[in-house]
Amino acid sequence: MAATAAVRVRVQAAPFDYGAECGGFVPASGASGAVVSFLGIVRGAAGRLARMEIEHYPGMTEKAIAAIAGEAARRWSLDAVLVIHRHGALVPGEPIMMVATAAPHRAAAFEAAEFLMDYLKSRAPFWKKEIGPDGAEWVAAAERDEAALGRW
Amino acid sequence: MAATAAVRVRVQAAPFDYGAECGGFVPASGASGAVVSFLGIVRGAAGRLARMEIEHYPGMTEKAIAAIAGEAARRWSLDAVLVIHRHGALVPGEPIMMVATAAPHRAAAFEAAEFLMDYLKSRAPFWKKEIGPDGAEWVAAAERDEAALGRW
Amino acid sequence: MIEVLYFAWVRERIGLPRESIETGAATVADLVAELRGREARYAAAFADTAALRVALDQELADFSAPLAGVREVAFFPPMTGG
Amino acid sequence: MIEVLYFAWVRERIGLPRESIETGAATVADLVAELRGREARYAAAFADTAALRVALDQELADFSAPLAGVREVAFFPPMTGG
Repeated sequence: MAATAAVRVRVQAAPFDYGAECGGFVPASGASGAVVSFLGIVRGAAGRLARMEIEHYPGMTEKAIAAIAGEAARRWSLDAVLVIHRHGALVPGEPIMMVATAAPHRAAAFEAAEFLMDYLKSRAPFWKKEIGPDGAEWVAAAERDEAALGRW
Repeated sequence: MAATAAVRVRVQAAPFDYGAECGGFVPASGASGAVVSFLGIVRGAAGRLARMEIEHYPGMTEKAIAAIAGEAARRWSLDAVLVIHRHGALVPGEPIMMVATAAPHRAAAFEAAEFLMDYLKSRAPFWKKEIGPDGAEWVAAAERDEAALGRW
Repeated sequence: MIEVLYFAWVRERIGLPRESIETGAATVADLVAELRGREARYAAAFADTAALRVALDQELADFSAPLAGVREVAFFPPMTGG
Repeated sequence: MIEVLYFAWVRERIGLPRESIETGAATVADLVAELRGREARYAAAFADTAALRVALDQELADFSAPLAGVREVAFFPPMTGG
């Protein structure tokens, strides 16, 4: 399965429709018995955040995500992987990114989705800046995000 | 959060649309930053399975699922939980069931979704029968499914 | 009178989904012993209680549980949902 | 000539997103030392390399990595995607 996993990666400024993406992913999942989807949404934090700006490294971003998805397909028996990650300006409530995995068994689908999230967070070249009433600030990397890689 | 988690449970014979359910779940997720969805699909097993029949225990089913979802909402900080499980006749490729969780952080959303799956598999009163060219057979409970409960 | 429900292969072996039973059984195990003594199809269904689960008034229970006050008993194999 | 790219607050401190640099630096660390010596804004951006990451030709690398054959070097803070 690993060798034939259908991997799709999209890096885009435009919003995406989680429901439509989930629905579109199912036929791509082939003979899979299990599909796991994850959606990250910009949190509003009680009026503290007016908008978020996500900078990325065009060229490296796509390569880094494809490498992470490829690694997931090597580690687990997967039929399909989808990763969408936005850049540019986002407001609270908007989708930031999503991953979806399809596998014959649910444990593989769940683990691969969590692996993708952990690696995308710390190894794909995106940087978040939060713009609020008190000014703008680059989001600091959390130690727990780096530590999360240790479990794989 | 736990006290206010919006829990929705549906037990039905009719198919459901995973994409539409995922899309509809996002607004219900409120201030959540993370949504995890799981979809279980009837696997075809290379022509070995003509159809599946799922029997359930009306009355107890809804109570058992609500209790499992309530336990998830007590253990993790969740904004919303959705569980849909079908009964009756299903053919390969059809959706069997889904869960969705929304939480402020991704770890809680993932863990709660996996907890729901593990408990639904062994503690909600559903029984699967596989009907193939060689006859019909009740699916045996897997020891690993019972063992999976040990991690929670 | 107690309502007794059967599901999956327990239902198929016994040949009916539910029945009302007049019983003096004190526990689930006593009821099982009583049913086993009825007919071969019951003996077949209850041959190995380790392969069975029981719910009392729609809550999972043990075979040692008392039946006092219980209105609905259900017997079935381990669940295979999800 | 080597293309040097800056992202996030590294870009903001230095005041430009990329530049072409003529350098004889053998390693990333040598290049950082050279840039630090240029102007205060570079010294500020590279004050603490423990807070920085580097990519060579779009692959993450160490500060001790050699620059021979490298066409594109990028400096940025730890990633915060997802």
